Amino acid sequence: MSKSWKILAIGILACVLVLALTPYVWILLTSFKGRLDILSTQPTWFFMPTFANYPAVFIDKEYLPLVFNSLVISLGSTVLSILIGAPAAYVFARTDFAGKEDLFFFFLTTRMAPPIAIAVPLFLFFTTIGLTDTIYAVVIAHTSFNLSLVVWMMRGFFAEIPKEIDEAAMMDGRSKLGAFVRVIVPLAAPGLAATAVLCFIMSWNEFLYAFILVAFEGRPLTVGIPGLITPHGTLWGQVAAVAVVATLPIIVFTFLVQRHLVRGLTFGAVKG
Amino acid sequence: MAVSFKEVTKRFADGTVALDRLDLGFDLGEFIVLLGPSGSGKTTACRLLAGLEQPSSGRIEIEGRDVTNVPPRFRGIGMVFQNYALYSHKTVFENIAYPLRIRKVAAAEIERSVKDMAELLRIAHYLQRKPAQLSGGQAQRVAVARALVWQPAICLMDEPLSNLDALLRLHMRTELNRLHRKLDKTFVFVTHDQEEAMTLATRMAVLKEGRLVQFDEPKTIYRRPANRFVAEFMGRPAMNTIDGVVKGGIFKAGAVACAVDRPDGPVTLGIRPEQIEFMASNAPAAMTLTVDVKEAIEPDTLLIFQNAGGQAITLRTQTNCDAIEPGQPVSVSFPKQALHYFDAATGKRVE
Amino acid sequence: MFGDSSRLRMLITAPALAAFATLGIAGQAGAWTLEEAAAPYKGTTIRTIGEALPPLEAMKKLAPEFEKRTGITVEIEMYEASETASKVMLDLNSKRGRYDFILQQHRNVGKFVTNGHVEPIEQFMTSATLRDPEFKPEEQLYQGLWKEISWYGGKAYGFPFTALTMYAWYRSDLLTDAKEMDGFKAKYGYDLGPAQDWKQYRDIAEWFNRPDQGLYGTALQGKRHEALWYEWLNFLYSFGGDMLEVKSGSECGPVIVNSPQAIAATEYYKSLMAFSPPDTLNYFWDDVMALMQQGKVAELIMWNDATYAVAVDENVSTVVGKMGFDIVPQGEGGKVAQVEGWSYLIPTASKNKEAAYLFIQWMLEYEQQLNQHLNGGASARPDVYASAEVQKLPYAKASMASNEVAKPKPTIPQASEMTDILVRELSSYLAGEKEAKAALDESAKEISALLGACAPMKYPVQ
Amino acid sequence: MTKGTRPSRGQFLLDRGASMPLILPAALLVLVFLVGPFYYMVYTAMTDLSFANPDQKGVFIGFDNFRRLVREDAIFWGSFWRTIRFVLVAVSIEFLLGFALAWLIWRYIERQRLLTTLLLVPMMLAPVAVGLIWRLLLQGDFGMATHYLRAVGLLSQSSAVFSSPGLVMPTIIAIDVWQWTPFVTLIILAGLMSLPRSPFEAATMDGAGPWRQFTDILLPLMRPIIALVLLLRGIDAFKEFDKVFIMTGGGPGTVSELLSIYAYRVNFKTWNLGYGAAVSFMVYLVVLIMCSVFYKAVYWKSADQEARP
Repeated sequence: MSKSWKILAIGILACVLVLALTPYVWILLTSFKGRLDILSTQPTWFFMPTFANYPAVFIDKEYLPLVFNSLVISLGSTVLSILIGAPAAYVFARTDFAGKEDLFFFFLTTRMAPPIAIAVPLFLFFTTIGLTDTIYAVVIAHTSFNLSLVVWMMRGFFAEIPKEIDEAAMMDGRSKLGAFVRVIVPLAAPGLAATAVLCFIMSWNEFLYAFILVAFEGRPLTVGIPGLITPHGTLWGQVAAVAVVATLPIIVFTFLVQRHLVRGLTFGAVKG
Repeated sequence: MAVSFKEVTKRFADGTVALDRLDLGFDLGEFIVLLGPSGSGKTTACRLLAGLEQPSSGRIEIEGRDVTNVPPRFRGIGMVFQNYALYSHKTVFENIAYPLRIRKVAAAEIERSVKDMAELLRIAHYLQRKPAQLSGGQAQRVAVARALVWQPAICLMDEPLSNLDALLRLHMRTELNRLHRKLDKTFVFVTHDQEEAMTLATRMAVLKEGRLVQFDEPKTIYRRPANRFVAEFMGRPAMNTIDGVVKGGIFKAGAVACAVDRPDGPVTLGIRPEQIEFMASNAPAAMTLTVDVKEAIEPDTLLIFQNAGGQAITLRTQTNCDAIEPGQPVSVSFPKQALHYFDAATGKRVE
Repeated sequence: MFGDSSRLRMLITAPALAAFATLGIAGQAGAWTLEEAAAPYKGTTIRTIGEALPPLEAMKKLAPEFEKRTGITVEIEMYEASETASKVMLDLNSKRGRYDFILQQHRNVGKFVTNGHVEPIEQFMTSATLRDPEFKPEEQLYQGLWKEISWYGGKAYGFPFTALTMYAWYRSDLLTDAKEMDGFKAKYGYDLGPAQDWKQYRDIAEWFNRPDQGLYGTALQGKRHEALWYEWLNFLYSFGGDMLEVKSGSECGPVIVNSPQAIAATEYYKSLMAFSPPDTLNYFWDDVMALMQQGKVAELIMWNDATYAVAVDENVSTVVGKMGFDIVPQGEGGKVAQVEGWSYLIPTASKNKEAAYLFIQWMLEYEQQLNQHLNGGASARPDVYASAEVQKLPYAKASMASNEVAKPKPTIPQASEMTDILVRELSSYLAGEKEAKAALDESAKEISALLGACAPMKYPVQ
Repeated sequence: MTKGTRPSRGQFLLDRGASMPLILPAALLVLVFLVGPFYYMVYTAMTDLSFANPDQKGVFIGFDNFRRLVREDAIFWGSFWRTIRFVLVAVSIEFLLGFALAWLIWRYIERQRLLTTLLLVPMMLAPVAVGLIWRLLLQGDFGMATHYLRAVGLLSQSSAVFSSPGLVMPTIIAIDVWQWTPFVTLIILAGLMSLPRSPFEAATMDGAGPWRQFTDILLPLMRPIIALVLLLRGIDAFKEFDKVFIMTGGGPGTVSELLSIYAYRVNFKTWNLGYGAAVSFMVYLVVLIMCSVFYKAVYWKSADQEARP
């Protein structure tokens, strides 16, 4: 491989990176712009930053609790998805039983139904059992659609751990369940973290179920964003501020577990 | 009997029968080796004893207690796995201490037991390392230490040496022998390596296709193989078995002809390579065979003869064979006291 | 206000109104007070939902006063318009009764009433304990407006929350600029001024359309969005067209959306695209308002409730003091305007209907109405418009004039489906996918099929 | 000597038959909250249920909705084929571009972690936010992207992206490519990194050039992962909704009305739930067929092998 090819490759990748990130950088800049700077025909890259957008939306418009709501919903559904999904994934990774692969495929198909189709029936169902407008409803909804993701990813992570580790733990005095909880789960921790982060992101970014199932006071950030598009003008600065706040934690999380994230998604297709 | 398998059968979901009505019993303090080629059911027997698998039928008892359906952790058995199965996220110390921690042993006691065990297995220097930083031999010792640290009555080892290189294997073999003598525990050791089996076992069980073929002391198994399978399995190289016919006290098969104490009829003759003797060509018991291949494994030499009917006969000797070349005829004899006889149809040993 | 038809309906409903009035007077005997009426509901919480608009924000600021007097807590949920509609539909259809009253566009009333989702208001107005004798909607509200947006099938279901309307906005500074006036007269042969008819409107748009100077003649809300439909209605009505040939919004009748007038209006509407900025097919109200705030548009037709942010608020607008407002230009249909009413409605599933009624009644008092109006609402009380403060607003005149001539819109259950069809077809036409006639013919066909036997096509399509 | 004690019944449960209790909660949750509503949807699709029209109370009408949908609904078919085209074009471009980028990173970049993390940013943004970001960037008057597109002559001064019917779908595809190519890149990269060396060395010894090595060895080895990435992207692209809805609402006209947007309109604008369920079901059906074909053809086998080490 010659040096000049390498430089060319780095050049191309740098361009791609710039293209990939510019929109986000622009939103970041926009969140510090006043309305006139935002609406100026000539794109302004340098300007007098204003910090007014953040307090305007988070304090005056009372969007701060929405960050909290987003956190509660996402954390809740992530914990629940992992608690319920990981054991199932473990069974898929370890036990052979009739129709296993069909059941596995069935779990995957649950991702295929368009949310729009499920949303209204789900709303009516939750209303019947009296859970609409509570945070439980959306946590459960997010959990059920995240399950397929957990089962998919964690099956791979568990299959990677030799079966003998479970058995060693059992010989050392653990029960079957104990071996899973005390030994396998800690061993799969990086994969578990990556899966959890992806669940968190899915839930954090989700709009439709959150909109339909959660009450006004419990609505998360995504549901709050359209509220800034008003007949008297879209408050772009505030939209940008919300977008920035809504994405920063995700970027940080992603950075932390990036390697396992990609590995987890490719399990089953890639060996090792 | 400390441990006994009673009519134990294991049938897997796909229909394969891994163990077929196994009956086996042994005492505490023994070093039992389960020996057999792959697919013989030896590992299954070991896992059934561990409780990692449930038998399809039959009973397993430990000290008279039926443990057939008892989970592993209530059986008082330690186990060493072929791939060590160390907990990669824990230090060596924690790996070894783990069974004690589960049993809620006091911290000071854990410290002492782990130290002792590490001392015994010569891994005291590595206690703070992670498994990834250990060599194969070290990892193996950690696995053994973990299996033994909580003083189980029985310690199972499933082909524990097969992932080690040849030298280390020899070394570990000696270590295990030493350990067994010192700890006075029951060891159950699974291997397909007859040499390991011979050196370690107080008694060994030879399995074939899920059935117990012979269970006895190593020297008995070597000296009096219960059937043709055991005979062909044991020894390096394995025993020569020659199908032939006895007529008037003389066994004949191709170029082979020797005096036997057998009635007339077909029989399989067995003789260990090292027990074939060179003989002057004019001696009465001598037969002449043609050398096909010569293999020098100093200080020994293997001479492989091709007998009529395609059966090879191997001779092992310490005599200097420099002068012998392939294609050359050699005169040998089968001493009568070295001969084994097996039923031509069933392969069973006949006296 | 609605000509003969509304007078006719006045006659029909007069006896009912008289009955209300009588009962109201009867209840007056024991000096009614809000505190007393609200006493049984002290400590309850009533909840409502509406689009995040200035009048709702104003209501949110007023509510604590009511809470202080009655001990009834008012919770207000504010969403984006279509989010509001979805939330309300789900709540009503699940009959869970989260909302004690709702604020909805009048074209949804039919849908709610025919499905039994909202309570007739009569029961509360005839209750001596609830009805404030001072509250006389039959006198204090614009009768036509009230009936159009809060009644259905001869029954009242609520009261107007706000009556939005659209009128023409223009840059008075440009229209009075001497140089422009001279140039305009030289080219078009008449004096430059606020457009009175559609020819003038187009001439002005053409005259001021100077993209190289960052100024456009007009700005159309051409995105595939309800905004397009609302804007188009101004043209349709003014050209003498309509969607259905009916007297009131709650009736079903022949489809006339593909009448020659409608086609002419639609074609004229598209012709203005030439003087609208390049991205006009991506605009809805939000975008054109931003353009106005930056002084990039000479004239357009826009909502009254956006006026404050453009004509008054110097923090966000560069054209404060440079704006003029007038009723939309006249065509074959004469002076018309399209009014968009939001009503207070009480769901049948609500558990606190009485408390909700008390709050609505209180909100309709003069003080609250005035406050709301000054903060961007549009009251249904004529006396509010008479106040000096309201008169001072630059758009007061245009607003009132438009209210006077507002035309009814369909409020039948299928109204939103009709809108959806029209938005799609109009957008298709603007995008050049089909001709105006083809788009409107298709609309007529679909609307007729949607409404069934009561709505034959007056201008049949093959 | 530590002796085993006798297990109690509870302990017994912990040890035996533990797999069913472990999988049951997951299966139950999915059954109750996804499959239940799904069957309700399927049932609804066979009724005339409408939240708007009081005459449509949800009477069972068999397959009438489907018949109408398939036989008479030109808009449905328009959006159906538009969606198919969108999926094919967008996913192909994402795949080719993503593969090329992954290959470049694999060959030339040693320290990948920061790069790959930054590349993940577009796909991690909330779809709602992505739609709004691009609406802002491509706004015809003050959009930053519009400005630069005009400056370099890709867009005429007198036009804007979302107002030019011919440009709308290409733009939406470009944005989808922007958002999802990095995802393809990362997955392909993971695949490339896990490739064994020996087949390539063997091929070199056999005299295969770089191109032959690519087509004869690399591509076949990458087959499962290519299938996986096409499958995941295919499903998501077919369900694409938020971005397009916020950016264009399906317009101008119907040029960007994808199936999911049509389904949304029928369900949430006109509240024609019976018919809407039929539309939704068709979306599901197409995705399911797509998946089954892929899964059976490529993934199933390798998953089976994976499960039995």
